[in-house]
Amino acid sequence: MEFPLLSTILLAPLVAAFALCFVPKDDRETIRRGAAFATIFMLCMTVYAFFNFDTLEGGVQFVEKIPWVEDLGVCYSVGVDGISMPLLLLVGVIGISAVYTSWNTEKRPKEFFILLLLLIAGVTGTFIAQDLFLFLLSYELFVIPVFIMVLVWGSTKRLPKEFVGMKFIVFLLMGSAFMLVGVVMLYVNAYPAGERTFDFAALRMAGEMGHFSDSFQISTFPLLLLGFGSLLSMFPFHSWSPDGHAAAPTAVSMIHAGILKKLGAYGLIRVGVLLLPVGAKYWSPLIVTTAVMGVLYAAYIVMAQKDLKYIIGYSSVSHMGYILLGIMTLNATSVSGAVANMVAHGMMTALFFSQIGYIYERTHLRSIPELRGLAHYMPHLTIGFMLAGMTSLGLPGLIEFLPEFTIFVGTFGVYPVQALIAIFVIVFTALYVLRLLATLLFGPADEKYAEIPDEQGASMVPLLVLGAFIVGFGLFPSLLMNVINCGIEPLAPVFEQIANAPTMMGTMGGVR
Amino acid sequence: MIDFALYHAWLIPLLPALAFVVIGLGTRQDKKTSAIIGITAISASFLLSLGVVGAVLTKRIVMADPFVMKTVWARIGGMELGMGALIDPLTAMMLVVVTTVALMVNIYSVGYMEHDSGMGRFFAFLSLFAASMLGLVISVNFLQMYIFWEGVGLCSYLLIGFYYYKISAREAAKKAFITTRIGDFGMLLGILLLQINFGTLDFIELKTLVPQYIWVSGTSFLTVIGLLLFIGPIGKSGQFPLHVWLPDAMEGPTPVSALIHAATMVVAGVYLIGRAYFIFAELPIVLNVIAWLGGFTAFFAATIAITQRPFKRILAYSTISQLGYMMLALGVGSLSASMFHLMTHAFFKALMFLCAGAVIEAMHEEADIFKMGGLRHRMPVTFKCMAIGVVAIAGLPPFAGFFSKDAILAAAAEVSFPLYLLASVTAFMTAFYMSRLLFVAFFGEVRDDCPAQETNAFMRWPLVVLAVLSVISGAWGHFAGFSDWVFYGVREEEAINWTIAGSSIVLSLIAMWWAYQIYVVKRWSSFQIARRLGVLYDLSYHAYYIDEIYAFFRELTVDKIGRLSLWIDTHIVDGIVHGLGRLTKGISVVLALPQNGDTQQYVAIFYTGVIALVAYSLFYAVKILSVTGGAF
Amino acid sequence: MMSFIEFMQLATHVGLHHFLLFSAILFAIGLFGLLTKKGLIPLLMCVELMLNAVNINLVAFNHYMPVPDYTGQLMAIFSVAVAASEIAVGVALAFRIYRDRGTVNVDELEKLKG
Amino acid sequence: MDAVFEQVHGLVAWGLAFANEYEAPALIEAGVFFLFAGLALLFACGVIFFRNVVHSALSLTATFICVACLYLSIGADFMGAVQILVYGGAVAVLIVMAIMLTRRDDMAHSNPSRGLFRHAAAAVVAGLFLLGMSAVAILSPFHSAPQSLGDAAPGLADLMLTHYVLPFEVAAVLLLMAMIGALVLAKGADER
Amino acid sequence: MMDFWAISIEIAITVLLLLTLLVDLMLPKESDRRPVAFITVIGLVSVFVFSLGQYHLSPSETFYLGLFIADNYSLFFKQLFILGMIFVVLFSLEYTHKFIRYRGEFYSLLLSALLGMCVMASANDFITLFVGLELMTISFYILVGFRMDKAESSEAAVKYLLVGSGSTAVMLYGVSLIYGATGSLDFVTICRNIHLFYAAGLAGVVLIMAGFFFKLSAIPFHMWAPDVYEGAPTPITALLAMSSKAAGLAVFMRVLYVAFPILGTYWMTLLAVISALSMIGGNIMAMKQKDVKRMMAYSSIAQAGYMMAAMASADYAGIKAVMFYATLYLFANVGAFAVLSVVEEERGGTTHGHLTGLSEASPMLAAVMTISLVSMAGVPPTAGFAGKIYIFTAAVDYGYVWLAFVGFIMSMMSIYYYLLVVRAMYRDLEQKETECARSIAPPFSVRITALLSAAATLVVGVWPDFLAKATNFASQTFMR
Repeated sequence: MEFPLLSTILLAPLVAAFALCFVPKDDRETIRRGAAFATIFMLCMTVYAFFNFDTLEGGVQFVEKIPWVEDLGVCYSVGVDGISMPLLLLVGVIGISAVYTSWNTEKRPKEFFILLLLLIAGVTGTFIAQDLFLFLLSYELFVIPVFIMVLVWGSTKRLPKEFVGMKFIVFLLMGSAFMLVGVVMLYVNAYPAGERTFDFAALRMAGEMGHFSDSFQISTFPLLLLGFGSLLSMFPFHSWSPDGHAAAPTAVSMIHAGILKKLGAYGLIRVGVLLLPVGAKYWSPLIVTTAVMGVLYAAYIVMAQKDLKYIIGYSSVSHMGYILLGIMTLNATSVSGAVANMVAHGMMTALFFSQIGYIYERTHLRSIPELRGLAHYMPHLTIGFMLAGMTSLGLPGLIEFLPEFTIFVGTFGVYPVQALIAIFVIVFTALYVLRLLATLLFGPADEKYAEIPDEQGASMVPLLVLGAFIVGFGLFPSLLMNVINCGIEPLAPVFEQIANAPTMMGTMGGVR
Repeated sequence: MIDFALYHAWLIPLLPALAFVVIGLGTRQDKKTSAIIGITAISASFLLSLGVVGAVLTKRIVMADPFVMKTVWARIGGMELGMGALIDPLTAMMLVVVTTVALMVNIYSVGYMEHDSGMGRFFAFLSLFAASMLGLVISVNFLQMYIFWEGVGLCSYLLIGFYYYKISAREAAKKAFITTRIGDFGMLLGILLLQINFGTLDFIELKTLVPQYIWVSGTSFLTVIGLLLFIGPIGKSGQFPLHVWLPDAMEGPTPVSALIHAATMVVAGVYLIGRAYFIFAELPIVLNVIAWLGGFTAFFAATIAITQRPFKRILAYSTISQLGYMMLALGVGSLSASMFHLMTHAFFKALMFLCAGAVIEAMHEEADIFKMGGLRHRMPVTFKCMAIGVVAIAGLPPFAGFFSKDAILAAAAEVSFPLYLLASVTAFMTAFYMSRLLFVAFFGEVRDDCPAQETNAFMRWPLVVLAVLSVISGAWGHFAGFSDWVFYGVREEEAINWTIAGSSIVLSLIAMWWAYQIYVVKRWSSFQIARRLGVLYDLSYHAYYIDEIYAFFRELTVDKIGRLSLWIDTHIVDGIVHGLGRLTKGISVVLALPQNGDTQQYVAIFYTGVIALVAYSLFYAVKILSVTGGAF
Repeated sequence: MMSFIEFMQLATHVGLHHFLLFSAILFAIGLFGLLTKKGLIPLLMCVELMLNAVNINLVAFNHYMPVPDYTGQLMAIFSVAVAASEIAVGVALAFRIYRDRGTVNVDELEKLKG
Repeated sequence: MDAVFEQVHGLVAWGLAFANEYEAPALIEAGVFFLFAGLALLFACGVIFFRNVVHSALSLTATFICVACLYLSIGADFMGAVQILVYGGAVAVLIVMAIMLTRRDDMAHSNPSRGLFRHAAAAVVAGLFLLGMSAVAILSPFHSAPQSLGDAAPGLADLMLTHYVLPFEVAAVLLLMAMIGALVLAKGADER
Repeated sequence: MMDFWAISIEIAITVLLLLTLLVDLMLPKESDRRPVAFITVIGLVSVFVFSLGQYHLSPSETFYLGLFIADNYSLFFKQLFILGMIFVVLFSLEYTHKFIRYRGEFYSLLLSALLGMCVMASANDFITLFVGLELMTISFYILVGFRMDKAESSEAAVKYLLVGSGSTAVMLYGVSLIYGATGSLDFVTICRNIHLFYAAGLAGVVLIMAGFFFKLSAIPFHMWAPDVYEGAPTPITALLAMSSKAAGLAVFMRVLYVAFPILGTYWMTLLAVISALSMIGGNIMAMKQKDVKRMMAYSSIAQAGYMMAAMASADYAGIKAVMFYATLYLFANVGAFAVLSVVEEERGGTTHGHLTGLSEASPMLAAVMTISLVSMAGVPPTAGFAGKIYIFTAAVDYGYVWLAFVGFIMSMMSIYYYLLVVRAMYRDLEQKETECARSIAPPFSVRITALLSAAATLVVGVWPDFLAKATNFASQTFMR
């Protein structure tokens, strides 16, 4: 048997969290070093896995499979394919950034880092799961850590953090209730009792064998969409997201925007589109339209926002709209764009939030008119903000350009009008990002920030790590894209198969 | 050497890029090292570019058969996206122009920026810009072009906002980026359509695919693509109505204005059309639009330039006007005229901007030309260079502008008389306002409080080099056969049409004389004229209030709707969510009302439930009885 | 429709239904009392009435069973035992309540609600 | 007039037929049932409607005894005995004791009731339940063949010590625990 | 003939009961009765261990003519009850010491309730069932009123007694009707009798079900639960929530599946409707509660709804789901009530206000509470999630998609009020609340119980295989 790489990655934060339980709660140094060690270890392992991922062979790699719950047909089955591998890397990168962003947590650091590690473990588990049960198990692991972290370490701005935490969790769980119904229906319909399984591959096989009738697919897909879509902050189910960002502590915002939302998108691809392609196809015009509405609407809202976290919160709603658009256009190009964009947007938002967190931690301000001219005293912070901002507006050479371009290529031929609007929003994005950067960083100096130190040492780590990946993948996209391609490749037959399936608007003609 | 240059053409953009990285990561704090690194890199690129030119000439690489090197940059979702170098005469010309101007500006900047603490940063950005621009020039496909297109846009943004502490600079940078972004949006659409339609963005492949496509399906769809693609150049090359960013871009350091906003980046749009001329040339409607928009922009910008007062602003509007010329040339089907003008303009406009920089630095950041005067005494070299530039742009032989402008006018006259007329009027106005600039700033009496002094050697020598180029490049290009190399389709007639040339010379001379009479001799009072013109003067002086109109529309379509959306989000979308929460809690309270502690009520409810169950059972029993008829 | 005479014939022909109806009425009376009385002890009495009614059912069913059988009566006996235990506990509780609060009226037991 | 006449005629005819068809035991049976059932219901109402709780308790005892008589009338001798002993004896004593322990000054109004609305509601609930149970009884085609088992005690004893020995033992535990529990509860907090 | 092996557990518990009574008598009056508790725990642990050996593959044993059946199914439930009882006795050691006056009798009554449950679990005829049920119920009437220092306690007992008597009467009425229709009280005989289709049979079934609904506190038979849960001593509340309910479920399933299978379509509809009502009503009403014990009552209503949803799909998957869920619900309850009992002991109450700042006073307790509550809500990685998957898979499999809908949505909604508790424990303290941060050191017995239950909740949540296999085993022998 090979070295259980993925299990090691999954266990690292869990073991660390468990070990931290026994560290005295005043020993902050040990606690944060322990957390950092775990995430560094994770990052190294994920990077190792990423570069050892055999793009020629494709398929699911680093597989481990152990029977787990026999009567449900659950296996402890982990593995990564071209879709989940980059996302796993994303987890590694954001994980370490989140730990270092929270380096100076003073309030109850022990609990903070334990919960943070649990959160990281949860998302890791979701991405490596090759079994739907395992997927769900990790999928909702975020609930308690996030709630408690918002409650204890969050901040109250527009709404009390207690309220927001509650809203966040209840909203998402309500969404996932629908998703769970859908999953149970899938599970029950896939195979007759006794042969049932949660294994992704087996479920797909069931789909290919026609166990999911068209009407079943059409009725079940919306359930999954509601669940994954609300986590993806699909318009109009995004209401939890900006508030959640605003109230959460920085590390949670990073993971939330950087990973959790991608979890929704990932689930939508993995469970929704792959298992129920006909259903996805049927609903796609509606979803694409709402996705684009979300893109535009959220971009408009950003224009009127003042609070940094709300700005990034709404902007990530807008960007997630692109991803949803890419996924629901249902062709290989757009979906690979969407997957790549998941990684790109994850890193970008995480960087944004880590920078905001840095300045918020020190000034307890995050509203734009109050923060100004930071470039005078904080060049590193400025670089961080500029990098994130430029990535956000899709500047070529940075990670987000090519994914967006690919999404547009994939979408434009199928849904020209929607794509047109979506593309036009890049102008809006530029507008709000530049407005933000201009006011925040540039302009006359403000003496009150002279005392605040620039990012140094530990607080530079997020910028360095995320920046390296943003630029690296931006300049050499094939590193990322080759992996994604080999994840999307097996999907091509699925898309071909549904190319002529009816949508809610009737059969769509003229699709390339 | 020549082979090396040809086969390593990809090094041309890469070297400045490396310089950017090195300066950015390492030597940012050290001014001198940064400058050396930047200049070294660009010099190397310059030499390589010369090598490329040599290769083109010796190996006879022609427009129809370019030399291409490419590699796969990324494969995604069935697309294969390449990067590489496409070398043909056009590229070679652009490489040389860009590296020359960039080198000059780099050297100039050593002098210009010596007191600025951000010099390291400045050189880093300049290097990055050079890298992007050169990358753009050697693009093999639309995507590469778009990538570097955005790259130069970024550098432009960074450099306009170089003095980030100035609010005006900050705003100008933002404006530049966003305005060009609007253009990029259109261009991106065009590129997407090309990719979707042809499955490739590669110039060489498209060159064969496009005619086939036209053969099969006609031009209507391609016309849409062409128009969309043209939106990009409208933004980048400051064509009406997206020209508004260019005058404001003068907030950046003057070398930047010279390099980016006059000589190189702004011509990227022109270059893009030139590069993709195999598409545009097939689309008469698009060509017409280009020609007329170019002509209109040229005229329109000239009318504004006439009344402006800040030195660099006049030059900026002049740039817009000249870019309009180039567009016009492309629109009337003369690639070589356009490119020729591009080249000469790059030299003389860079020259003028550098002079402006010298003057403004000498004047301690005073930009209003009416506050200058008599500078020719204080800054003789600068004056001479400036004068060469003005004459060149005015189109007097044998200066560079004459040959290129003449080629454009001739091409226009061939296609459409109104266009020719428009171009001629613009030429007249150009000569007038450039002379005005020269006369107001450099002639007359030296003011008492004028601090101006001749500049240092770093700043002087580039001026001289560019001045020389401004003088000779036209004639050299004309006689050495620029149009033998850079052309599209059939090689064009190169002889000078002396009717057109003569009339243009006469017009320019009249304009210059007139300016001389007004501003030096002061035969007519300029103020009087302004008052007489009334509304027209106001319109011109305020650039037709276009900024204000845009601001109004932005407020209306962006900020107002943004606030509305926010309101909707917090009150309706969020309101529904919160309302549902409150509703559920309300239901909770209502449902728990019977739970009032009264035991007997509990019993009653219990029995109500029992009765309901019994009713159900009776219902079921009756059903069974009716089915079975009472028998079991 | 059944005529009056037929009804009288049925009514006087005592059988299982008579007992069932009787027990139902007794149960209903007990239930009515359980819902209307205030004192805990009368309530317990009503409960006893209801349990008694059920016992009548059981015994009657037993009596009218086609085959000889005693389980119905046995059930009734167990039910008596349970009823007795219940009433014992109930009375003890009444006593507790009376000592705690000086009243045995259940409508005054309102500390727990909501 | 005719209709009335017809009814009267019918009644006479029924009386004659009844006298002819039925023997005395059946008649007695009916008489006994209606007598004790009617009395039981009457006393049961008394439990509810007496103002004095002591009267209620006595009325309850009377109900129990009537029911016991009914048991006896259908041959459930043992049940009747148990009924009289446990209900008529033990339970009645327990209740009377409880009344004594929780007595107050004015026994005349010691059996209060809830308000009018509650009476109406209770009447509806009880009435509906009665209706339902009556419907159940009427809709069920029971076999109505009375069996004369004779002395039930041996049979019951047999069952109790064979088939149902376990419930029997458990019931013993139940009584024990109920006793202990009742004692503990009654002792309450102020045992010193 | 009589096979005493089949009732060995019951005998052991009875002996233990008598032993506690005796020891209680022998101990000096001023003794604190801890020995009684220890005897109880040790005795129960040994019974538990002993009972492990009783699982069998051979046909189930009956005590006498099939009226008392000791199959794996009942064994599983018995172990559940015993386990619950052990946990409750352990975590309530201090609580009992502080609040309960008659501790010796307290433990005896706990054991008698346990005996009742065990008898119920094995009951295979209505008499045994009834006696067992009443033994449990009457023990609980007494136990609920066992806090002499609190007027609410006796009030709760009175309410429980009155409503409970009403329910007993109804259930007996139902039994009598069934007896009338079929002429038997033995499940196995009843199930073959076509006369169940009489109105009397049908009405009898619903009346018996009403009795069970009362035990499970399903809406609209739930009215007693909140008041009683709130008023009862905390350990008793725990028992009411987990053991009493589980016992009711155990015998309810046996009645439905063994005695009335031919009426399946008839009662399944009813179960589904009542289950949906309970899920909706219980969860929604729980939202406004401030007192956690009271909230747990409403929550238990909803939990009963979930379990009934699985019962509504009448096959062994449903039974297994119920058993699985009952087990994990037991662990969750133990955790939650262990914490609550400590809090009540230290701070005098169990409202949100009393729980405020618990995360600082005792992080361990707060964590255990959180895990337990989350498990009740059914959120991974706790056991509740696996349980819900089992339940609703069974329901969907049977065609009750709407029920699964209601169930999942309500269970996710329920996270709201569970998180209200978490919020109280973890939220920032205001200036005047600094007292709440005063550290609480839970006694060892509580700590061990709480940690064990939390660990069990997590382990079952992540690795449900063992429990699934056990329940599978038990339920399959039940369905034969």
